[in-house]
Amino acid sequence: MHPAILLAADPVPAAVDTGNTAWILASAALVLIMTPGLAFFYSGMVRAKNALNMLMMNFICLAVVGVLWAIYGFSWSFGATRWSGLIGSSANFYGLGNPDVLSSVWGFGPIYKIGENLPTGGLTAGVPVLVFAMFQLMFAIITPALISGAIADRVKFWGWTIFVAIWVTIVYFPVANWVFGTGWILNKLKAEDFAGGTAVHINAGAAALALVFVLGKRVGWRRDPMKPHNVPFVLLGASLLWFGWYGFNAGSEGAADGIAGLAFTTTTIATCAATLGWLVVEQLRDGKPTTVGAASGAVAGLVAITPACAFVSPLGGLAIGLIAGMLCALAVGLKFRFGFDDALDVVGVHLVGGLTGTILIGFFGFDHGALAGGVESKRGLFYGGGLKLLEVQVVAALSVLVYSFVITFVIGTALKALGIFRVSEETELTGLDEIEHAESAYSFSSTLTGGLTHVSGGAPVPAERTEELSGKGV
Amino acid sequence: MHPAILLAADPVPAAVDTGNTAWILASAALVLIMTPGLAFFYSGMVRAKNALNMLMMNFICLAVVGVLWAIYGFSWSFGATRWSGLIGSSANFYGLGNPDVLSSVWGFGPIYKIGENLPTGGLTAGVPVLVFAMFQLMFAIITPALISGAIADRVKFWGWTIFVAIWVTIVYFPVANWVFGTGWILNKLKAEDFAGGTAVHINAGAAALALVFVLGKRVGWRRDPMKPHNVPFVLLGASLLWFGWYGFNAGSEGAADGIAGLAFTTTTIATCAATLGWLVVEQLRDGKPTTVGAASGAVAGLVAITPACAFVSPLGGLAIGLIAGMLCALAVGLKFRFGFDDALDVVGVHLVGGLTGTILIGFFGFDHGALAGGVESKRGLFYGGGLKLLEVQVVAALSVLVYSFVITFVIGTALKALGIFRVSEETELTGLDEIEHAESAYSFSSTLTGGLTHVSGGAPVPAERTEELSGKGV
Amino acid sequence: MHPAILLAADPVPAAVDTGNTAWILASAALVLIMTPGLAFFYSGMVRAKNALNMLMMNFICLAVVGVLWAIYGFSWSFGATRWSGLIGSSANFYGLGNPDVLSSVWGFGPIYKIGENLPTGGLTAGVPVLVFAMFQLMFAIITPALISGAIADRVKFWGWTIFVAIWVTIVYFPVANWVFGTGWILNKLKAEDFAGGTAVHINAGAAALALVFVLGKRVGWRRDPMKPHNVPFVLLGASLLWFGWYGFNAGSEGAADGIAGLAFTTTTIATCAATLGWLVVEQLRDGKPTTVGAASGAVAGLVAITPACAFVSPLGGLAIGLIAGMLCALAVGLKFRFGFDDALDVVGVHLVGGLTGTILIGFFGFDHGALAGGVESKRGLFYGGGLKLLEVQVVAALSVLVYSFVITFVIGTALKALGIFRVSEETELTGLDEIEHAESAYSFSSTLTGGLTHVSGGAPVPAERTEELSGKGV
Amino acid sequence: MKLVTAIIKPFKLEEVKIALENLGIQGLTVSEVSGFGRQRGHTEVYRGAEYTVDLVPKVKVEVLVGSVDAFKVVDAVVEAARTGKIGDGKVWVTDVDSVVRVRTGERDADAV
Amino acid sequence: MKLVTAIIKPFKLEEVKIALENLGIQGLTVSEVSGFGRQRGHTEVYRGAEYTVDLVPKVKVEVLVGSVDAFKVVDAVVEAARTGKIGDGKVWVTDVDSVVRVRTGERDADAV
Amino acid sequence: MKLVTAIIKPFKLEEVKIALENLGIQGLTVSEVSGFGRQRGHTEVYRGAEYTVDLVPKVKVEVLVGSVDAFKVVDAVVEAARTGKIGDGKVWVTDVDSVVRVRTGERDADAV
Ligand SMILES: Nc1ncnc2c1ncn2[C@@H]1O[C@H](COP(=O)(O)OP(=O)(O)O)[C@@H](O)[C@H]1O
Ligand SMILES: Nc1ncnc2c1ncn2[C@@H]1O[C@H](COP(=O)(O)OP(=O)(O)O)[C@@H](O)[C@H]1O
Ligand SMILES: Nc1ncnc2c1ncn2[C@@H]1O[C@H](COP(=O)(O)OP(=O)(O)O)[C@@H](O)[C@H]1O
Repeated sequence: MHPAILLAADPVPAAVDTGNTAWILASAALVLIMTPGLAFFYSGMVRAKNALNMLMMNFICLAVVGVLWAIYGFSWSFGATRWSGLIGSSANFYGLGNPDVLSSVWGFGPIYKIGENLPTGGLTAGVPVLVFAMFQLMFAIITPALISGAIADRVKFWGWTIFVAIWVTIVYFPVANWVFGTGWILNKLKAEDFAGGTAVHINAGAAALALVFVLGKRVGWRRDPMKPHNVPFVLLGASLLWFGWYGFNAGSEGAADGIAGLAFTTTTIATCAATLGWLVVEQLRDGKPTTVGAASGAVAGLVAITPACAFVSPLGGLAIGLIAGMLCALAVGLKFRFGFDDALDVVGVHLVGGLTGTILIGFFGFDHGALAGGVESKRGLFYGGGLKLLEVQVVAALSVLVYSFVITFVIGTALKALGIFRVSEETELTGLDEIEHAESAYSFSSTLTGGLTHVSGGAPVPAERTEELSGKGV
Repeated sequence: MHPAILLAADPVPAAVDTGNTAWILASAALVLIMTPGLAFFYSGMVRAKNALNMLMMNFICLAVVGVLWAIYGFSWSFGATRWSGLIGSSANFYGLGNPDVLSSVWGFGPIYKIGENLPTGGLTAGVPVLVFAMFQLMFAIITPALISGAIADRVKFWGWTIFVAIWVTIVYFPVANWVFGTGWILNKLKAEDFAGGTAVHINAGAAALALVFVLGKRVGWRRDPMKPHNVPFVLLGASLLWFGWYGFNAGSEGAADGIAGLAFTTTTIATCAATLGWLVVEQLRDGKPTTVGAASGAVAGLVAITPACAFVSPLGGLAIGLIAGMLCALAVGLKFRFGFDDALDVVGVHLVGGLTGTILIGFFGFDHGALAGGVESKRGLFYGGGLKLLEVQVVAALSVLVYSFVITFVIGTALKALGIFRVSEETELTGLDEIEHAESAYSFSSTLTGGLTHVSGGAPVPAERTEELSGKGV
Repeated sequence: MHPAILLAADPVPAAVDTGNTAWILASAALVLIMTPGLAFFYSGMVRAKNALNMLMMNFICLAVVGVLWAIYGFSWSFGATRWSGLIGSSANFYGLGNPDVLSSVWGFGPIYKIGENLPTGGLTAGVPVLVFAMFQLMFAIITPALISGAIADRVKFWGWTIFVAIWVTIVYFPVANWVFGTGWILNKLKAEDFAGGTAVHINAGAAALALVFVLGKRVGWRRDPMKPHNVPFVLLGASLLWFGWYGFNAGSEGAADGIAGLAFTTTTIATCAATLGWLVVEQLRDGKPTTVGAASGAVAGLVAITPACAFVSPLGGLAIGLIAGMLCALAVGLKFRFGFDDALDVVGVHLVGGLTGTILIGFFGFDHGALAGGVESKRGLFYGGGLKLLEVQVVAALSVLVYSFVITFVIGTALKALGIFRVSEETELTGLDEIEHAESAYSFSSTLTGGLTHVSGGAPVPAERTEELSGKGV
Repeated sequence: MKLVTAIIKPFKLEEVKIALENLGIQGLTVSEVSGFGRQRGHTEVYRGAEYTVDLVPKVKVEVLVGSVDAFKVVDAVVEAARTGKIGDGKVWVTDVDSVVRVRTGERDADAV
Repeated sequence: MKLVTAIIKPFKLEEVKIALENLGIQGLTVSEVSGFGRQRGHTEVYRGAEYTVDLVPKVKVEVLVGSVDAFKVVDAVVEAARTGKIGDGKVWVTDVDSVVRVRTGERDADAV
Repeated sequence: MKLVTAIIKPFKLEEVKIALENLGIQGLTVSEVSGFGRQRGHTEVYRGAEYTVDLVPKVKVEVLVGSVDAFKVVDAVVEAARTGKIGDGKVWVTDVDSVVRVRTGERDADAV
């Protein structure tokens, strides 16, 4: 997020810039497709019996976060600052400026005009507030979705749904306010995080680590291979992520201009370099470059360049990507060393990658926008800016890491204590698709036959069948 | 479609607005990807033996409608009004303003300049006619494609192709003219349908219902489960639909502005709410939330918000989505009660969802554009507009429903009488992929071996093999 | 590429046009998704045991070409002309204008400003250089990726990676310079190739043919069917290609205007017509229209319209598509007649389709932009332009064809001689996924069990097991 | 006790199941196989070239028979599976030493 | 020599394998099948309509037994595969005339 | 009549089929199985961790033999399937009581 994008509580109307608006509309759609992309990236990596549950853990984030964002999420994230930069709140942002009969009941303030724009100033003028609100919603959706990969194969669906609702409310919305909105990290600490290395990736990665500890290991972890059931889906997901990430990073400029072009460029080059880096590590360590490795490498590069994308040069992006690709390839082995079952390597890729990118800004940082204004501290160590920027970056990264880890640990522990979070061992063995969703992902066989018993509301299932049911069916 | 987008027969050239044009170009591409998205949404739901036929029923709509649109479809839909608002026709729209040697032969009028724009005025200025023509083509493609799901697993491929060609000609092109173009619903009745609740969803849903009656049930319906063979494809399709739908709804503004932002917003929030609504109904009724349900809920929300997306507030969209999601989840059971084999619930989702959205505008309607001009009737019941708007909406919905149902019934009956519409029972049992397309969707097995007999044009198949062929092969 | 898009060595800064920039940013993202689309189009067509290797052959093009492009590729392709139009080079384009500590070491010239734009003039003003550089990178990525389909199932992964690096360096970058940049085909010969019929499709197709000769046939070719293992993936890939191709063709205008709209239109109509054309040929020749045929027909249409998309009328595009679809459907049989194992018909579709489109401009050409300037030679034969344009087109097509074929043949022969290009027969029989990547694409089975032996760096594989490994496992 | 094994056309499975149920058979096991007999596969066209695919998909049905006469079972299967066209399949009978039902540990005739 | 064939619940495969290894069994062949016995399948809900799916996925394990007593093998499998619920499966034993190990050409007892 | 069952490496299927055809065998049934014998599976690396996968994919070939000598068939299969490396497989022969061809109803030797 470019620092210039600040939403005042009562934005001053200005003329729409159709070009910038077109790009942010397109970017919002691009970021939307990242969540299904992530769903396929993750789902392809789990075993066939849990493939749908993994898709659903991601898809439900769309549904839940979208609704909460409309009601209060946008206001908490981008409303006027409250409590010394810890949260936002603007009356006319609740209900997304709802001109509803309800608004008077709820006591919301003046309704803002639909055509209203972001405040003019900087490069971001001329984008209507609702367009910006939708673009930012997509970030709020994918962040909890990222967590799901770490705790694959062992979580009750409705328990996860409740977790997501609580987590975005007390973790994501505040952190987004700090980093993207009116809060302390962007405005007081003045750390650089263009598109969400802290708010999205470190945040999700730290939460993932906390939940892995809360939930424990899967039955058979370390004994069974638990290999991807559909590697093409992993690559399909990675490709949709890469595609959508252009909205994420270049859209974070809030305009279609040269800085958006720079963000697009570093995003591309870092991702290419990270893919190469991961494959080289695999070749050296395991003797073969894998498809899952290529997909993971691309994602690691995308994660690492996210905070830095408009603050480094194209070759700086290349360096960050290469470092992140190699580092994350090594980091995914950590779970075996330390014995935590981070199923799909969310910690290894998003926490490690997010930290890498956020901190490397302290070395490679070269903020063209800020430099034009002569702000020397915006140069990293390699460009003569000294350690100043590095310090600021570390503080921002650790603050989000600690906050997210602690609060997530508490939420997770509470839900587990209530018995609504972890599935039974029998469910794990049978597969979550059958037990949690009464479905199976694939039916290629021609030998599955049967017959209609009754339509909903009709006679109950005969008693003698229900035992087999709980083990295998529905 | 915003009422301000009207194509005069001889548009007045104006300056291109690159921002609006960029958004409509992007929107057209987004709507294009909806048809493959639909193909996967549907194909994943049929049995493996018919997976390719379902893809092909959708893909052929692209091919057929694209060609007809170029020749006369655009002119009939958006040309100057004829026959008191029943059809359009502008000479220079035939062949998409073809500057061809042929144009003189066919007697078409003056060739329009490529850079020519929509008439300035309102929010829609500055988009070249060809860009608008392509955006609208994508609507003409997906509407017949939507029908295919209802009659899955039982239609001859070329028969379907002919049906599509006839149907778009005498059903879609006129109805699009009424609702989006120069025809009576938009310009005389003045009903509100922003992006096609009537012309697309009610139209396709009513046609689906008619064809289900014409074609009858599949062999084994109600006896066999006929479950989805590839649920991840269902969700992939739903995700591509959601993604592309931003072009459909927010692109229908014809510009990148605040109203496009509102359309984007309500589309998102309604879809989220509908997904939740459908899953809750499933949980209460069947005891489990399913992946197919989540995908269907999202589509139901997208369908319902389509006509309303720029005419309601964000929370109004939330309400419409929630109502549509729950209603459609219940509606898909109707086919069992009433005994019609709507294979993939086109009636339950598109007809019911389209009616829901079109009619709820009569309650939640709040047309910012019109209100600015002080047109009181554009408020729905809940905003003090009385029953006026509701009446108009019901008339529009029922007109399209009845016209589409009747004409489709006639076309379908004729094709069936000619023996080119419904496949044989043996084909149904063996699978349409083998019989209609000589293919099978998947070959994961390593035990399928064989050898080259000859290259096309060589010796015929030995007689003794052909019997097995008709049962199992080619 | 519209002739007006020329990058001067030291572009004159101008104001950003946000609308044009938005469209080129979106187009670059669209073209990016084409490479994964191609990967799925190809991967679905190979046998299951080689599915991942095919994906990887494409995905690695992203990684390798992205890095090389940043370092020197963009400069060689779009830098100031050198050696009478044979190559480009501008100091400040190396490292994409890298403001890096390294730049002084390497002696690169002045750093260009990020916000810098393409030179004003014509329709292409106001797009920052980096945005244009990223758009063009995507072309450089997909061109070598296209080649991979011809030599599926038989190439060592790292050997291919090295081939790609060499090939883009000495084939693609120069040819792109000739056709899109400062080189002789665009600027001296003045051939028409809007979006890459020569530089992309003829180039890739000729290289594919050369490699097929170098590498020879697969084990079992002509004996085994080698049918597609996942036809839905073939159609998914074709759909993503179609979707992304709007960026490729309409984005090549460099602006969001009427010519972009024309390119979008002809692209659509040609693709529709080509799909129909291919299916009709299949029906007449084989008795059935296939899904693989529909997908291939669409791609053939997209290929053929690429050079012509802004130089013909919509109905001209329809004609080109129809001709290309039918011609390519017939051309894929050539490999059996002439006995070369072009596995996935890259020659039949891209070389034949590219030639068709490039040469048909000589008949259907009708360059609105040029005609406005009164350049009579830009009319094709059917529009009274005589044979002039046809000749020019043939020279351009053949030049690229011969250059690409010869150089590729040399590179391929060298790599094969080094023993790093073709896999062993045992690898071919077992499958490249297992041997080259230690993976298998799908694990649907519930009977695959096993246990963790050790984490990387631990004990080596017991000797008695390694024999089975080399045959089946790893 | 006997084991009756039948290789049949996939779309005949439903009818075979019904025929077996009418005989009072209480269980069966089904698997997907492919094979060829006198019919020698079928041909397929791909990209204008024609191939024989000699292994045609079939379904294998296995039925353990205790008290019921194995030949009655064979006859029932043969009748239900017949289309009269090539590729209809084979049915054969083998001897079984002993059978155990896993859930109850019952043996032989009781276990079937 | 005998061939022991067991139809078991898929998630019991690992335990059956371990039980067989404890008996010193040196090899086995596994395949995916589906079937029904007295349990007559299970029910599934799809789109609000309930269906019986009468063929439930099972795993078939085949073990050639030479020197070891076939009945010990049967007992071990039965014990390892039992959950006590319906659908636990069947195990049966058939006689084998001769066995050859492909790699070495060894025959019968040596080959197992 | 005999039933010859062979567990072989998947890529040897083509050669085994040809060997059987040379003996005049008129039909066979193939299925996908997995198994282990003395070779005890193989190892795979995933994400830097190494696993044994003890069930290796194999192909099962079943051939009913009437007039032809079952042992000739066994020998032919063994020869065609051999690579000399571990995991080559097993072939065994069992007795068949009776065979019926579904299409014609022919029995036993005629039916094979
Ligand atoms: N000798 C055999 N051994 C094993 N299976 C056989 C044999 N002959 C036929 N089959 C199986 O029976 C199926 C049908 O055989 P087929 O010869 O088509 O029947 P028909 O005798 O009616 O022509 C084959 O696909 C194969 O699976
Ligand atoms: N008569 C039979 N013939 C062949 N297989 C059978 C037979 N009876 C049962 N099976 C197999 O055993 C499995 C379990 O049978 P089931 O009847 O559920 O066991 P139980 O007797 O414990 O209820 C079935 O799914 C089927 O595959
Ligand atoms: N005792 C057995 N019972 C059933 N199948 C077996 C047995 N032993 C081996 N097999 C099958 O034969 C295959 C090859 O066995 P293997 O031991 O590798 O052969 P080799 O004896 O040549 O090493 C195994 O994968 C398994 O499917």
